[in-house]
This record gives sequence, C-alpha cells and structure tokens, in this order.
Amino acid sequence: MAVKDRERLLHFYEDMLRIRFFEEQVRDVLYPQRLFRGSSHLAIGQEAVAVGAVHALQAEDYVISTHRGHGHAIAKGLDLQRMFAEIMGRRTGYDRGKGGSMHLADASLNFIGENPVVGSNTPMAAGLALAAKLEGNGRVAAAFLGEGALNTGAFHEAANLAALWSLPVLFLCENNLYAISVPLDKSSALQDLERRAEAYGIPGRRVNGMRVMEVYDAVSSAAEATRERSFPSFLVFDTYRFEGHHTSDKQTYRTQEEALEEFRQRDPIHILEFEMIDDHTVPIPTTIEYRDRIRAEVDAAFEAALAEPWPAPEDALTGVYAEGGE
Amino acid sequence: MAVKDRERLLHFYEDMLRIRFFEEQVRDVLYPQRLFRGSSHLAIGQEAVAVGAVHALQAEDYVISTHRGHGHAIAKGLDLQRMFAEIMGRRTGYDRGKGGSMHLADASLNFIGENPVVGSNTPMAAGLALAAKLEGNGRVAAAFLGEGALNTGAFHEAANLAALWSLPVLFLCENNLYAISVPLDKSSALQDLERRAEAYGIPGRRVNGMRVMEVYDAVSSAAEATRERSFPSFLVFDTYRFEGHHTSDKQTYRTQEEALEEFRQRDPIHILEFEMIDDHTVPIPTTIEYRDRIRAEVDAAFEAALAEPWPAPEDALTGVYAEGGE
Amino acid sequence: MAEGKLRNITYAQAIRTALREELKRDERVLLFGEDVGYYGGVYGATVGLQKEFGEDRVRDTPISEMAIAGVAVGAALAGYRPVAEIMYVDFLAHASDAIVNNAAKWRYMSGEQFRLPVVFRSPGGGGAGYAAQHSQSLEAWFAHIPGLKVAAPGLPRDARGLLKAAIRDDNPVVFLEHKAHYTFKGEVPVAEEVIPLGVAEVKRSGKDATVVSWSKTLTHALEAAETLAGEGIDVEVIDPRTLQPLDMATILASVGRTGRLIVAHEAVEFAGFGAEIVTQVVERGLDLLKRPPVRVAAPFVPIPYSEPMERFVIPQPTDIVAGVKRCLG
Amino acid sequence: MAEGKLRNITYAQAIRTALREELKRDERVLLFGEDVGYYGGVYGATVGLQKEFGEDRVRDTPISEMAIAGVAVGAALAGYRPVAEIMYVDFLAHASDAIVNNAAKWRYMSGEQFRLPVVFRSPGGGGAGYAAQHSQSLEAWFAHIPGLKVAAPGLPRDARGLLKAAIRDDNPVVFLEHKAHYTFKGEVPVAEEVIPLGVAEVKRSGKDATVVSWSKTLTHALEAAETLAGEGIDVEVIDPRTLQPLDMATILASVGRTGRLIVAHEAVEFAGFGAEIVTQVVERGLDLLKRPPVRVAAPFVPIPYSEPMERFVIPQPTDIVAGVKRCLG
Ligand SMILES: Cc1ncc(C[n+]2csc(CCOP(=O)(O)OP(=O)(O)O)c2C)c(N)n1
Ligand SMILES: Cc1ncc(C[n+]2csc(CCOP(=O)(O)OP(=O)(O)O)c2C)c(N)n1
Ligand SMILES: [Mg+2]
Ligand SMILES: [Mg+2]
Repeated sequence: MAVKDRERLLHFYEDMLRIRFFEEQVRDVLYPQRLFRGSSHLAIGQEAVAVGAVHALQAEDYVISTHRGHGHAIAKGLDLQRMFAEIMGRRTGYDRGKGGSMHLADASLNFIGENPVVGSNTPMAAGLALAAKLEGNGRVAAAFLGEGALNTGAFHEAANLAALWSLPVLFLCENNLYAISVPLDKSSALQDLERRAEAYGIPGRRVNGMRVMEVYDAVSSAAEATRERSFPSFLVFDTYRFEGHHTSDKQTYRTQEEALEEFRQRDPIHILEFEMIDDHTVPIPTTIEYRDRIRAEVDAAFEAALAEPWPAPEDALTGVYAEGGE
Repeated sequence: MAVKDRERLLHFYEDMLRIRFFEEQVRDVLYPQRLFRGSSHLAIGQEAVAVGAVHALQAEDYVISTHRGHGHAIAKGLDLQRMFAEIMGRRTGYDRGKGGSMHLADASLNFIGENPVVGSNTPMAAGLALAAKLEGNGRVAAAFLGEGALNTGAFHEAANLAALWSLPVLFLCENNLYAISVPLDKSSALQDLERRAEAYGIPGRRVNGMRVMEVYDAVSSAAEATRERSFPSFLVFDTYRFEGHHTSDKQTYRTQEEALEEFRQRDPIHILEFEMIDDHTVPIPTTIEYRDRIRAEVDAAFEAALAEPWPAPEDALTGVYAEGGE
Repeated sequence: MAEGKLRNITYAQAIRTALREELKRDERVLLFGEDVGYYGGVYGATVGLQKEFGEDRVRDTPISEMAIAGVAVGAALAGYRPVAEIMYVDFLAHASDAIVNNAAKWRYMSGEQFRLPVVFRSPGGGGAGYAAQHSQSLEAWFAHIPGLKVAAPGLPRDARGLLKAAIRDDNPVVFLEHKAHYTFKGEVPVAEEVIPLGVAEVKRSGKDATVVSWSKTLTHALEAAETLAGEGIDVEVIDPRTLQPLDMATILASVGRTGRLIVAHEAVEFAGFGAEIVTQVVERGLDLLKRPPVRVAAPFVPIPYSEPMERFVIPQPTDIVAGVKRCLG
Repeated sequence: MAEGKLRNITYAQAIRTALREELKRDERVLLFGEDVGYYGGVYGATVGLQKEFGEDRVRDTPISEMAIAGVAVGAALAGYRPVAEIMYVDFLAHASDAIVNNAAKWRYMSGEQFRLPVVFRSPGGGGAGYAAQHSQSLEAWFAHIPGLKVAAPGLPRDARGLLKAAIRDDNPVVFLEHKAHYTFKGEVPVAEEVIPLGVAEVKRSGKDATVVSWSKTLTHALEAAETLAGEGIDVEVIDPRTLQPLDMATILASVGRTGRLIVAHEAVEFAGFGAEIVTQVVERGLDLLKRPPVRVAAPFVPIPYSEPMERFVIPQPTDIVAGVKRCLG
C-alpha cells in the first residue's frame, strides 16, 4: 500500500474510533449519569459511512446532517470538547447550550448542522447547492438521511428540484434498516432503495456501508461527478445501528441476537482492523495504541467539557434575531 | 362493432360533448357576463380522459378530483344544473354556494369532490382506498392529478403508502404539458412521467389521452388489476388543455399557434367523431343531432340554474360543524 | 356525576385506555401513525393495541406526515373514525394541509355533504430537553381554524374522557397531548366516562382570582394555587379542557366573582391563546376586572435545550404564583 | 421624510418595484416560486424580472412548496438573500416546516452561528370568490413564532418600502400580501424608500377612537373613518405594518389619547391577531380604555364562495363603522 493510502486509512481509523468512543461515552457515562437531556441518537455501527463519506468531500463542501449526526460532525472536524459541552448543555458548547445533541453545527467548518426533522434537511441541501452553483465555487452540498427519510415528501420535492435544476447535491442515505421501531419493509414500498431516486433521473448506487474504503471510493467518485456535472447523486449505504434509536429505546422491535449477530459480523471498526492487520498496514499493538490514544483524547475532551460553565437562565432570551442587515 | 360497444361509444361521445359544451358555456357566457367569481379551470381538450377513465369505473368507486374537475364530475354523473348553480353561487348548487367551481362534490355519487390544493387529494384517495379495503367492498379510489402535481410531496407520500399497504388506488395523471405557465420540462426532472411511480414499485403506463377508447381500455384493465390485487396503478394520459389555465389566463407562455395546432390535430372530440363516422358507427347527421341535443341540454341546465335563488348572507354561518356523533 | 371506582394511572395510560375502549366499541375506529403499532408509540400510549386489534386497525406508517393526515381524512370521508398520530406537534406543520385545508373545510365547502370524524393526536410542549424543533405548543394555530375542534387535557381523567368524545365526534379534532406529562398520574374512573368537548371544569374553587390554564401547565396552576393558599390567597383554577369549543361561560362566571384573571399557558405569550381569553373577557365589560389581566406564558424565544434556560422559558408554578400576586396588586 | 416625486401605482407594481430595485442592488437577491419567472407571477407582481435578471436569479419552480421554502432556507444559510413566493397563504401550510421549524429557529438553536436573510412572500385573504382553501388570513400563525418577522402592508407605498426592508433584513420575514388588493392604487415615491420593520404609522389622526388595522382591511378602515368623519366622529387609524415586531408604543400612545380601541382584521376573530393587541393594551392598564375594546373580524367560518355570503363574512367598511359606534357606546 502506498504511504499516502496507508496514512489515509489510519486517519479514517482514528476518526472511526473517535466516533465510537465519543458515542460510548454518551451511552456509558453521560446517559447513566444523566448528563444530558432529551434524547441522543447514537451512530455506533455507522462510523464507516460518516468517515468514508465526509472524508471524500472537501473542507469547503457543505454537510447537513440528521438527528443521528455526532459521527458526521466528528468526521467533519468538529471539536469533541465543544460537542460534549453542547450535549451537556454548557455555555461553551457549539450552540451555547441552546441546541443540544440534535442541533450540533459549526458554520466555520461548513457543517451546517444537524436537522432532526426527518427529511427536512434535503431541500436545505438543495438550497446550499444552489448557492454553490450560482457562486461557481465548486462546492457540493451533502445531505445525510436515514432510509426512513426517503418516505418524506420533503425528500421527493428536493430530489426532483435538485435534478431539474442540476444542483450539486449528494443525497447520502444510511440504510440502518430501522426508523425508530419500523423496519424497512414496513416503511418503503420498494426494497431496492437505490432506485428511490430514479423517478427524478438520478441513478442510485448501493454501497456496503460497513467498509470505510468502499464508502470513501463511492462518495469520492459520486462527489467528483456531482461537482463536475453539477448534478445530484444518490447513494444508499447498507449499515446497521447497533444501539437503540436513542439512548432510552427499549428495542422491543428486534431481538438482542439480531443486534449481536450483526455486530459480530458487520462492525465496521472490527472489519477495518482485521483488514489492516491482515494486510500488514498495522500490527495489532498499534491498533491498541490507537484505541488507547483516542480513548484518552475523548476522555480528556469530556472531562474538560464537564468543567465548563452553565448558561445563565436569562441567556435564553438572546440570539433569536440577528441585528441589522444590509 | 357490437351493439353494446356502439352504445358505449355513443354514451362516451355524449358525455364528452356534455363536458365540452358545459365548459364552453362557462367560457363564453358565464365568464364574459361575470356570472361566477374567482377562477374556473376548464377541461376543454381533456374530455377523453375524464370520460374514458370514469366510465371504466363502477358507480360505487370513489373519485377525487382537482381544480380542473368539471369533466370528472360530469362523467361521474353530476347534475349539470346543480353544477351551474354552484358555479354561479346559488343556494341550490351542490355546495349550497359555499364551494364554487373548485369544490364540486356529490357524496351520493361517490364523487368525493374536487380538491384544488395540488397533490392534496392523493393521500385522501389512499384513505378512501384503505376504507374500501377494510370494508372489503371491492371499491377502488381514483385520484386525478395533473402532471404538475407529480412534484408535490403529498403525491410521493401517498404513492409509497398506497403501494406499501397494497391499497386499491388509481393515480390518474393528466399530462396536459403545463402547470399554469410552467411547461413540463421545467417542472419534472424526468420526462418519462410513467416512471414517476416506479420508486414505489408501481409500474406506470402511458396512454394517449386524446382517444377515449384507449383511455377506457387502459383504465378498465388498470382498475381490474387494482381491484383484484388491491394494489395501486399509475397511468399517465397525454393530453392538452386548449384553454388557458383558468378563464382569465393570458397564456403568454405559449403561442396561439401551438394551441391551435394541437387543437387541429388532437381534439379528442374531433378524433372520436372522425372515427365514428369513418367506421360507420354514426353518420354525420347523427353527430349533428347529438351536438344539438346536448347543447340544448346544457343550455337548459344553465337557464334553469340562472333562475335559482341566492343564498342569504347569514347562510355563511351554518354548516361548519356536524351536530352530534356517536 | 356519581364517582365510581377510581384508578390511579398515568396520562399515557389514560390515553391508551380511551383508545382501547373506543377500538373495542366501534370497529370503524382506526389507529395509525409512526411507531404506534408494534412498538406501542414512542411514549407508550398505544402499547399492546396492535396485538389486540390487529394490524389492519392499528398500523405503523412510514415517516410521511402529509400522508398520515391525508389518509385519515380520506378514511373519515368513507365513514371510518381514524385516529392519526403525528409524533410531535412540530410536525403538525407537515400535516397541516390535510388538517387545515381539507379536514377543517370539507364539510363546509361541500354544503354539508360530508362528516369528518377524525382525530389528530399529537404531543407538544417542552420541559424534557428536546430543544426548539421538538417542544412547541401550537394550540393557537389550530384553535384559529374554523372547522376544527381542539382539546388540550391536563389531567389523565380528562385525557381519557375527552379523547373518547373526540373519537365519537363527527368533526375533526386536534387532540394535543403533552410529551413531558405522559408519566403524570391521576385518578381515572374505572367505569366508562365520556367528557363532552366544550365544557370547562373548575378544578379548584376560590374567591380571590381566576386562573385559567390547560395541558401540563394546568397542573402547575394547581400547584401554584396550593402554595398561594398557604399564604392566604384563594384562587380558582379553571381548565377549559377544549379551546375550541371554548366554554367562556364558566370563565366569565368565575371572573365575575373574583374580578381577577390570570391565564397561564406554556405556549409563547405573543399571539398565544391566552390573548383570546383575555380579550373575550374585556369585550364583555372592563368593569368585570378589578385589575389588569395577567398572562403567564413563554417569552418570545424558541425553546432552548439546556436546563437552566429551558426552565426559565417554560412557565413554572412559581411564575404562576408571581403572576397571581402581580394581578392582586 | 421629505416627500419627493410620487407615482400612482398598484400594490402589485409596488411589490414589483421593490423586487426589481433589490435584485438590482444586490446580486445575492434571488427570486423563485411557482410561475414567478417567465409568466411574471399569477398576480403579475414579478412581470419582466426573469427577462431582466436572468433565469439563474429569477426561477420558476415545480409545485413543491416544501422544497421552495427549504431551498430558500438553504440558500440563505449560504449567504444568499432569497425571496421565495408561495402562491397562496393557504399553502404556507405546506411550507411551514421550513419556515417555522428551520428558518425561524436555525440561528437561535445554533447559538447565533447563522443569519437567515430570507423572505417568504405570499398572498392571503378573500373577497375574490376563491372559497375556503384559497382565502385564508393566517398572520396569527406566523406572528406567534419566535424568530420570524411578519409584515402585512395595506398600502402600495408600504408594500414597496417594507419589502425592501424585509429583503435587507438578516432574519426570515413572512411577507403577507393580499390577493384582492393587487390592483389597489396608491402614491409611491419615485425615489428609493426603505420602510423599517417594526414601525407603525398613524394613517389618519383623530381623537375619538383608535382603529388598528392592516393589510387590505386597513383601506376599509380608512374608508370607514371618512364615513364616520361625515357624522362628526373623528377616528385615528393606525397601521402597525408589521405584526412582528409590533410597535405597541404607537398604539398605546393613541389609545392613551382616545380611550377607545377597535381592531379590524380580515382573519377569523377567534384567536386572531387582534386579540394580542387588545390584550397588550389592557395589560398596561384597564383605565386606558373608557369602553370595552371591539374587534371587527371574520366570524368563525371558512370563507364561503358565493358573493352574498363572502361579503357577509369578510369585514367591510360598514362593519368597521358599526364597530366604532359600538365602541363609542
Ligand atoms: C418529520 C419527522 N417526523 C417524525 C420524526 C420523529 N423521528 C425522529 S428519528 C425518526 C426515525 C428516522 O428514521 P431514519 O430516517 O431511518 O433514520 P435513523 O434514525 O435510522 O438514523 C423519527 C420517525 C421526526 N423527527 N421528523
Ligand atoms: C399546493 C398548491 N400549490 C399551488 C397551487 C396553485 N395552482 C393551482 S393549479 C396549479 C397548476 C397545476 O398544474 P397541474 O397539476 O399540471 O394541473 P393542470 O392545471 O395542468 O390541470 C397551481 C400551481 C395550488 N392550488 N396548490
Ligand atoms: Mg434508519
Ligand atoms: Mg398540467
């Protein structure tokens, strides 16, 4: 493997670990200790999609995410400490404590934010892409969406418009087989999800969402095509969420065995580790080093965030409107 | 031609004339004399779709229409006088003067009504079909929609749901090439409209909407399939509206020649007459007799409606809520 | 009403009881929405109903709010009595064409040819840290639409009794639940009880001031009343239970006695439903009130996520206590 | 402001003037919606703009209100200043997720990381025989949503000046036009005029009563004022012009002088925006008013089609005259 490829792979590996450990921290520490409120939707199991896809984009490209967006945020380079701070409602969080787990955003990194209203980010992505196209700045706008979001009117309208107007949008659909409790076969009439955008002249492609390099390659070429032709692409990643819909989901709709079996066979991090070890990209001790280092990084970010200040109650009253204009 | 077929054809011919003359009355008398308010959306040019489609259904089948629904209403058997009365705002109209041209309905004929909110009738059709399916009464629900309506989120959600739940719905799309001023190629990314429902596993079929028998045959077999399999069908009828979007449309978006040329070549009533004369179904004098008789029928309905009483102003205050319940 | 046996159950269980009773009573009652079937609803309000009544009558839907609401309207037109769930009040936005343009108007604009026996259930409100897009209180939107009825129960008993009435009603009812209130417990009769839409209830009698409140905030008002009682202030608490129809007679009678009006609700104060109640009172006569009316409601901001801010924004019992005192002057 | 040269133009022309001036001034201004491009809008408010500014900046869209509004939000987040048209206020229902859940809240819930310079133009109101689904007045919905601004101009001059301000504003503005008012004519300065959002205007001074009104009903109020003047009754007519921000100071100052408040609007009275104005006045002090306030607004029914009924339902100048007299006692 070329040095460059090896570095890239290790970089992906790091980011996947970052996401995994971040989410485990939420699950194992923040949740039981009630350090956050509302619900937090973990991306454990979907790290390869977030990392492979976001790293196939340029820093200037827009990313707009969903309720399940911690992974996308981390891959886009958001600061773990400020993410933890936001999730824990601190004044120093990304949103000054006003958004929480479902509204992480970093304008400076073109991470437009999570939009937990299912499907609602897709027309916004078309708008971001319209801006890029008019500006001629070569950016693309990538919208993540779950397979459940394919059934929203918003997605349909956005896809048609994006194709009609030839907008550089990437619709990145994470098929984790469930929308809360509703399995794919109870939500989509058609199971060949990659065909869900054909009605707009957008050819779809189905990708193994558990192999980060496959995701990266697919999104790289889709992004290139979308950028050059200024036309939308639609990719469906087969993945799985190993956790519940959110941290307090009792998961009565699937057996524990199903989740365990999926995990054993399809965990994207294990898959990547096995491959890297197998092809001598890294020796086993190195993976342990990586894990330890990233775990420590996540822990440190969390500890630092934990010490951060709370907003004052009255802070609620500011920031509704922007001052001025043109 | 078998006697039965001949009778059927003549019956279609009558209904097409009824629609044509009804609409001409609206255009040539009601409009210039300001006998109605708001806007009236004429179906001149689209008679073969209304007649061929509705006559392929059973009387018990539900029909839910659009802003351009006079033709569907007439084909479903609504009374011309009460239609005129409604359009002219009289107390004796179908809606007691509360609905007007865009809200004609006749519950007793299972003409659920026109819904001028574009696309909004399609989920309702799925609901009517759900009722029919649960009831097991063998009815189907037919929703007309324009090609412009294909781009609404409502249609997408309805089509997916109807396929997913195996509901007996017919989506009958009248492609008249324009949505107000917007031509098809500026509204739909894909021009093969019959493929717009494939994303839900609903195979589409494109039909010449200017030949009433082709429409009738296509809808007959689609309705049969939909009824038997309890699964949606999607048909696209190529047609054309010879008039403006509504009575006061200045039609700056197309040349007069275009409309005239289309009319000369594709008028569904001329086509039918030529064919009938050609294959000796009827001699020319008979067509003249038909025209005169139907024209007189329409005139009489109009004259009678004209004499009908106005609602009292205070009638506005009644009928918002139904009394009682279970 | 003679009080029979009571059970102490949660607001969610009360909703479930009503749904179950009505599904049993009438085959034409249907239930659908996201996750309401196998899962039993994200707040557990429909647990077990699919198992009991089958997949035909209790259905999971795709994430398609326009269709959920539109299908409900269509099924109602065909004589069924659908209860559609929209998972959050905020997503009534998606469903509002079907609710506001179709359900509310189909009867009127067809000259009374149709009945629309359909219920749109949806939980609103904040307090649980769900932030701006999952915490709105939008009762003012739907109460403003002729053709709709709007219920906003605060107590389990009312939730059960009003939901049964809503299902039996031949008109569309927007039935607003409160997501942070599903675990709230209260006494509910074991026997069948249908509480008519449009009848307010005096939840606590008092002579010094009239507090009108509904949904979860009603329970804050009752708590505030207890606190005030400890200070010798005796407030009457009225729950309109439905905002449309609105039982102004009960409110006016109370204000006639107390001469003071406080309206407390969780929705944003500006253009909130409280203004309608205040206005209807002062339209009847300025001398009905001894002191200016007081609204206790959310300030003009979206609901923030972090606890100190969210608590600050959402009216608490202490805010109602302060509001009453302000009104007493 | 020194009055320069004036032109007598229609409300539609005033809108068009504002759009044209702003498209010229700032390349980042975009215009899109159904039929706004080649056709120039179903009410002619955008005629010729596509020709002048090109298809990139002035676009026809498919019938996709969710996308129209959502694309506008996205483009605004990327620094453009889109003006999205929703053809009828009734279909703001379809667009309300993007407007209410996204545009209104994105800045707040991101801790002020973004600006949302987007305008949603839409014509509401009745009077033209379009019936229930094409005639609603829903200003109360949007005024209730923190994060939005809401304009409802009644005169061409204000329409032009406020629309320019709305386009320049860094916040989402719901700009409500009136479909039966596009041919209404009035004087508009030839020179550039930007009218700030949030500043009411006294359209007619008077001492006997304060009438607050906006949109088309404002012109009815002015007509009513003339009629009343003939009878020796001298009313002040105030146009808030924007409902959010709402310039209560101007209203309160007037009511302080006249002691009588009439609010006239076309929207349904129940839970309409009039209630907010009445409530804000009485909250300040019951003694501000000599007589109970009066609302002149639509009864609680959908808009009927037929003329006698529609006229009856929609407030007319005579209704305002009667309302003022009722208030004078
Ligand atoms: C419009 C809308 N409807 C309903 C919800 C409630 N909800 C939140 S997440 C979710 C499931 C989403 O499923 P999917 O798109 O597959 O994403 P996943 O959770 O699997 O990542 C639902 C129904 C919502 N947030 N927005
Ligand atoms: C949701 C919605 N958006 C916009 C409109 C305004 N409108 C009325 S008819 C129409 C065009 C419809 O085009 P199409 O579906 O092709 O039907 P056609 O008029 O050609 O019969 C539009 C945009 C509407 N009634 N409803
Ligand atoms: Mg999923
Ligand atoms: Mg068309």
